[in-house]
Amino acid sequence: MIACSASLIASWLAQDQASNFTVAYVDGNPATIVRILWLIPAIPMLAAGLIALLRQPQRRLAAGLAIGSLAISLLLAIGAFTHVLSVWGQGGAPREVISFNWIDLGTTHLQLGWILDPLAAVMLVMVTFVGLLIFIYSTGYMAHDENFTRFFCFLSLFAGAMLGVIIANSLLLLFMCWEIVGLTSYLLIGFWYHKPSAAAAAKKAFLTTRIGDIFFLLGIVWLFAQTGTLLFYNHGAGAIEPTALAALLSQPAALGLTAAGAIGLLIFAGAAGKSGQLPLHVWLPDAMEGPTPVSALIHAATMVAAGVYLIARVYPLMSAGAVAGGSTVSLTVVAWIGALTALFGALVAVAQNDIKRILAYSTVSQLGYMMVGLATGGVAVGMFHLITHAFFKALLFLGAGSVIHGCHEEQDIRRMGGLRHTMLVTFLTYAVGMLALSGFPIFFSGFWSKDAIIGAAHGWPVSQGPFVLLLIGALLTAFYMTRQVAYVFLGSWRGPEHTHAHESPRVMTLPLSILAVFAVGLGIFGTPAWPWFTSLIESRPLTLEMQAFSEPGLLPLMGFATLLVFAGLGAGWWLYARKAVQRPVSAPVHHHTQEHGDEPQHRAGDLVDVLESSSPVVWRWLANRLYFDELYAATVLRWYAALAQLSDWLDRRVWGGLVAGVATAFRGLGAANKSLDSQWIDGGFDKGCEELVTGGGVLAWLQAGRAPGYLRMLALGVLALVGLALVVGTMTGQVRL
Amino acid sequence: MIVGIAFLLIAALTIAGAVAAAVLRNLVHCALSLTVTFAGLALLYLQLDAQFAGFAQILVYIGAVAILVVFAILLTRGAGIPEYRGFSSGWLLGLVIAAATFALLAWAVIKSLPAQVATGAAPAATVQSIGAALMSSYVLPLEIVAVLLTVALIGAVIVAMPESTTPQSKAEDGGGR
Amino acid sequence: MTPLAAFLIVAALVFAIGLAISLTRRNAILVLIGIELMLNAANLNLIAFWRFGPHAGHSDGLTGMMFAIFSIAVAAAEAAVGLGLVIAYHRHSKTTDLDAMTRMKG
Amino acid sequence: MSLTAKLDQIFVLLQHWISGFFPLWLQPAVGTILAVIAIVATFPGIFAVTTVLERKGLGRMQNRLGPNRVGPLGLLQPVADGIKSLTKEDIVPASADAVVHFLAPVVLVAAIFLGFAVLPVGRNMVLMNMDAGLLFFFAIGASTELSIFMAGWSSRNKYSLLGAMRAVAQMISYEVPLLLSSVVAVMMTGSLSTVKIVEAQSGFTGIFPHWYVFTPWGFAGFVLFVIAALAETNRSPFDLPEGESELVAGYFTEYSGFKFALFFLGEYLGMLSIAGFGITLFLGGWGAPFSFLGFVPSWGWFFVKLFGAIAFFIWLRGTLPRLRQDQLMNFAWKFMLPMTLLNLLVAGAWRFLGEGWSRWVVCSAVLLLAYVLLGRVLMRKQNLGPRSYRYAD
Repeated sequence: MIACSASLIASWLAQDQASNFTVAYVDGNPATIVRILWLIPAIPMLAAGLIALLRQPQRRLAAGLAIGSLAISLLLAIGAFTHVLSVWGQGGAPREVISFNWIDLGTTHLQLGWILDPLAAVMLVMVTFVGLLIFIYSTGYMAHDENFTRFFCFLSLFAGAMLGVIIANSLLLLFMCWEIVGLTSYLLIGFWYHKPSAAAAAKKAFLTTRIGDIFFLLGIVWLFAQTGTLLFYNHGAGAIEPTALAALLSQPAALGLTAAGAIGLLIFAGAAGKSGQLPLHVWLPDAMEGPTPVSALIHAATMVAAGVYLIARVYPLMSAGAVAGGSTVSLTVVAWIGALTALFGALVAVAQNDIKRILAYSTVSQLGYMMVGLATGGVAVGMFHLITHAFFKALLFLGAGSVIHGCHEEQDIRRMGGLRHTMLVTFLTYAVGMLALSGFPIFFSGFWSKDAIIGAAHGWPVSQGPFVLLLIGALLTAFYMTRQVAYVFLGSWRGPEHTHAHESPRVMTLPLSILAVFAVGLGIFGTPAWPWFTSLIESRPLTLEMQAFSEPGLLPLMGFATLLVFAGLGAGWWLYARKAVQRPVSAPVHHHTQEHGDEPQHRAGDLVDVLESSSPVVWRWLANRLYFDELYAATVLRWYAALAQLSDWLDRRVWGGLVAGVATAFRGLGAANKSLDSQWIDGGFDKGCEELVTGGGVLAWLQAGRAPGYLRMLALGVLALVGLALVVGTMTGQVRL
Repeated sequence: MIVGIAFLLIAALTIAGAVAAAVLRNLVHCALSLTVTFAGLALLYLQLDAQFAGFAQILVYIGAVAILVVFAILLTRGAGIPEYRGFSSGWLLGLVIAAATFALLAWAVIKSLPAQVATGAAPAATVQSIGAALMSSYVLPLEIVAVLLTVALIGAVIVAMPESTTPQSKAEDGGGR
Repeated sequence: MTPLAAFLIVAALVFAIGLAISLTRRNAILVLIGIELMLNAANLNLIAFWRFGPHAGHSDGLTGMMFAIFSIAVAAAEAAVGLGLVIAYHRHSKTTDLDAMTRMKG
Repeated sequence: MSLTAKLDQIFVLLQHWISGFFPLWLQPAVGTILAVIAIVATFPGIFAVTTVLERKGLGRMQNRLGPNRVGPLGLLQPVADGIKSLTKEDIVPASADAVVHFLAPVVLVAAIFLGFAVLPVGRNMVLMNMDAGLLFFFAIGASTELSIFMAGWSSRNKYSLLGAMRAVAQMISYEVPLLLSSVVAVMMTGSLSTVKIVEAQSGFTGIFPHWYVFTPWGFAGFVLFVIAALAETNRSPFDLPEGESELVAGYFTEYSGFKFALFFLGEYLGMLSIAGFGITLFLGGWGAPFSFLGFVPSWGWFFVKLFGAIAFFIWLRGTLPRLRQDQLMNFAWKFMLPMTLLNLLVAGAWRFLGEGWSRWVVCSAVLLLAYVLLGRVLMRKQNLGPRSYRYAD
């Protein structure tokens, strides 16, 4: 073999082969930054590979590799961002793609490629920056874990894959990286695999997202079948550029959908799976079993945002054929599901007691906001909330991690309290994050982004339903965040007496502070007066007009939203903070609340929530997440189990039984025969009986699990098939004998 | 004429080797006669102007597969005294099936082919052209075969290795589950 | 030049013998040997048809040869894995006798 | 044609002259037969010379005279040996597998003789100028392993079997680097035909020839090839298979008389053929070492180089101690294989870096670096201190 392949290499080198790597540029040749854009995902992946080779003791090296690689990526991303800014500053529409043939199968070329446009640039900077902070933070958080290097290997791999998703210009490349991201998410949720709950959560996350991804893949294949390319933009020949879209619109699919609509819905199913939209949201809260930095990075800031980013990326496809002021089917679906998710998440978050679980549900709800923003207000609105949310939700999660770290791995907010004394930095930064999340007016970024979404939903021509849902969601958001903060930081320490909380190390608090600054500061980029972000994304010239505020309906809406926020904060304060939540009389036995989905059942000395005492029924429903898991367990899982049982039964009883039955029948026949003729007719029948007995023996022996028997049957079958083929062929004249 | 005689000799050699492999009792003898068959087939390839394939056949089968078989025989204690019963129970059926297969194939061949197919000039199958084809139009199969060989190599090693159940590996298994 | 039919007949004979080996012998290694023989017969067919085929002489007339080469490679892999399996089985229950391999009896 | 050219082509002319006596349709066959006869006559002759050379050389290295009785300076020693081995009784162990025991040496020698068929010993002096000549040589070389196994297995002797197993394992694992190291020459020539490879090296810059050994990849390939060749022919320091101190004589322990002589012949012929191929691949085959020495006939150059190689082999045998089995395998898989693979890449880089001094620097640097690193890795924590003899002193 070696000789063959070697000589093949030889003869290949001998006659100069032109490689079929064709680079297609959109305009002239792109800037160097665009050419080396692939380095941004490549470097962290390389780092992951290197870290995988390290041994456990080499912690510093591992962390150094991961952080260093991501820092380089961050620099490159900033370079790309400035490039985009400069192009935009010159009034151009910055969109540069590089694509190359990946596989040539006959005439069909599978093309991959990467793209640099405002959308990608902004996401790149956000992911690399937040990721870098979280990497630094995790060096402190995971310091005492014995699988330190493995953790950073997975983290870097995730970062690389996520950046790949961002810069992908080909739906295929995007899908590949998308799957790697899913894999790393699985690995990291199950990072502490010795915890059964963690293993189960990892499996759940993987399978649930798989459901979405199957539809996504279908969509991809369909799109390829329709347009013949998977590139997004390919100077006019891309899959989501006008020519292809026109073709897709003219193509009718089932249920009165156009092909564009159907594909859009399929892709949205994938997005819903990744970013926890309503039917497929179940995995996200359980994902909190992973280490907290993971929850912050993957399940709050970046990965779950990938779904939103995907919708934003294929927005032209989703909105294809929308009449002016109208909406398309897919966008309507997105809007409604997003709104429902937003409300659902907010509702459930009210009744959770696990600090990370509350944040998880708030993430679900915020993702719903983003979807609505995309569907009703266009790319910019949704993306702006994505960016701001990434910062303050990462901040909140890291704060929660710091709290958990400080409270000795305690996650139940009922056993915390009074931490504002002991963990001051965490408290302040957490408060900033909480205000930003609940949309405290003017000063916090959350206000502007969320307000933009609400405004867009208000202006949505199709229906006012999402608008109302979002408003209720906003109210609830403010409420549950206040509740959480009151539980955790206000009041007095309710943990076991002998313990006391302590502030986390500097390496953990520093990222918190930086994130807090951004959680506040980002707001100014998205004010209606100075819509910097929007005009960047849509690459329109930027103008500062103050009269934007005075346009009809804007200020009243803002005021109303603000009112709701204040109402939520006030209610929370009234219920939980007005008189501090006190330690229950009997001291709680200190054990972890890791097994998931068990908040409602009480353990000795857990204090009863105010709402719970007031309206237990509603509380139970909320605390059990509206029994979604139970519903799935009762329906889907049970069907699967039944199916498996059925096939097993068939295999054991029917087929096996058949053979055994025949065999025994023959045996019995033979035996009867034998006895009969032993009494009646002398040995004339002996032969026949023996034949029958051996026949029964043969039939039983067929199933005896012996290879030669199987081989013979196999050969017989092949023989029969060949003969059949010959005969039929001769009859039909395809084989001339 | 000479070619015809050569062909007959080679074919006889090949068939003889195969038959010997089928009937001999001693496993090593079977393996050795198998290599005779391989060599005969390689010669047939050469007669069909398929130099590269012929040499590849020798290199792979005689150089690697035969050695592998012999090693396997020695490792499974098969090399000692010949087995008392070399044929599996109900071998007759197998023989019948084989004979039927041959009859069917031969019948099809003889019936379907004119005795003399017009033989064109020997196709240009220089190593150069083969390499070029492999690297241009057959590159995907080549890659796949490369992957397959790697996988087979690793897989064979792992399968044939004695299982080592250290606590470490145990822990890993637990993790995987 | 030898007629195509002759090669085909030889191939058929080798195939049949290989089949006979793998159907009648008891030793697992011999069964693998038989399978190898069958693969070789197939290769011979491929090359014979390549030689006599209509494409002979063209630049793209390499298909049969290619098939043969690839199947040689695949056969090598198959032999390696199969023998590895046999050895592993022999380690577990000290036999390579197919008639004795009745673990799978349902 | 000129005298030098005549001298160069003298054997070819001779062949044509003799075959001229035969009818036209027989001439090619006769020519081939003549060439075969020439090969079968020449190389065993060289073998005979080699044996006496080796014994004398080793003797000199070990401060003794070596054979010096038979004929002048003991030069007729091989004749005496030949007669002795022919007249000796041919013993076959009672329990041995007679047929295989007889076939083994025959197969070995036949296969090795086949190998010479594609060896160009001079301009226009090759038996078969095959398009896939090198592949042919390696295929044949691969088939010798089987004969060695036959010898070891058939003679029902644990020493023989162990020796055969060692030999086969060693040959298989060193065949890989042997192939890969010779592939670089193929890559550069763009052909597997030995004749083409030699012709590709026949040019000169100034007075220096274009031998592949004078390039970084060529040099590395040559060194690797020589090491692998030593192992492939079971020469010292890789002569474990017949390590007399451990296994009496390896796989031909049970052989005597003429069969033993055949094995002996086979070993040396294998050495000659592989040396010849090393020369063909890297040392410019029958090319002259300097442009102004072109008048010497090409076959002369080939045989000069061949004897040089033989002398080198003898020298090594007299110098180096024997390896241990594990060292052997480690060396094969942990050093030779990576180096050869890297050498392939370097050769490719050399081809595509284009003319100029840069490729010299790059390729040499890469190879040196890999050599140093791999050497480190190989040498790590295997204490190669002075041996401690448990039972001596």
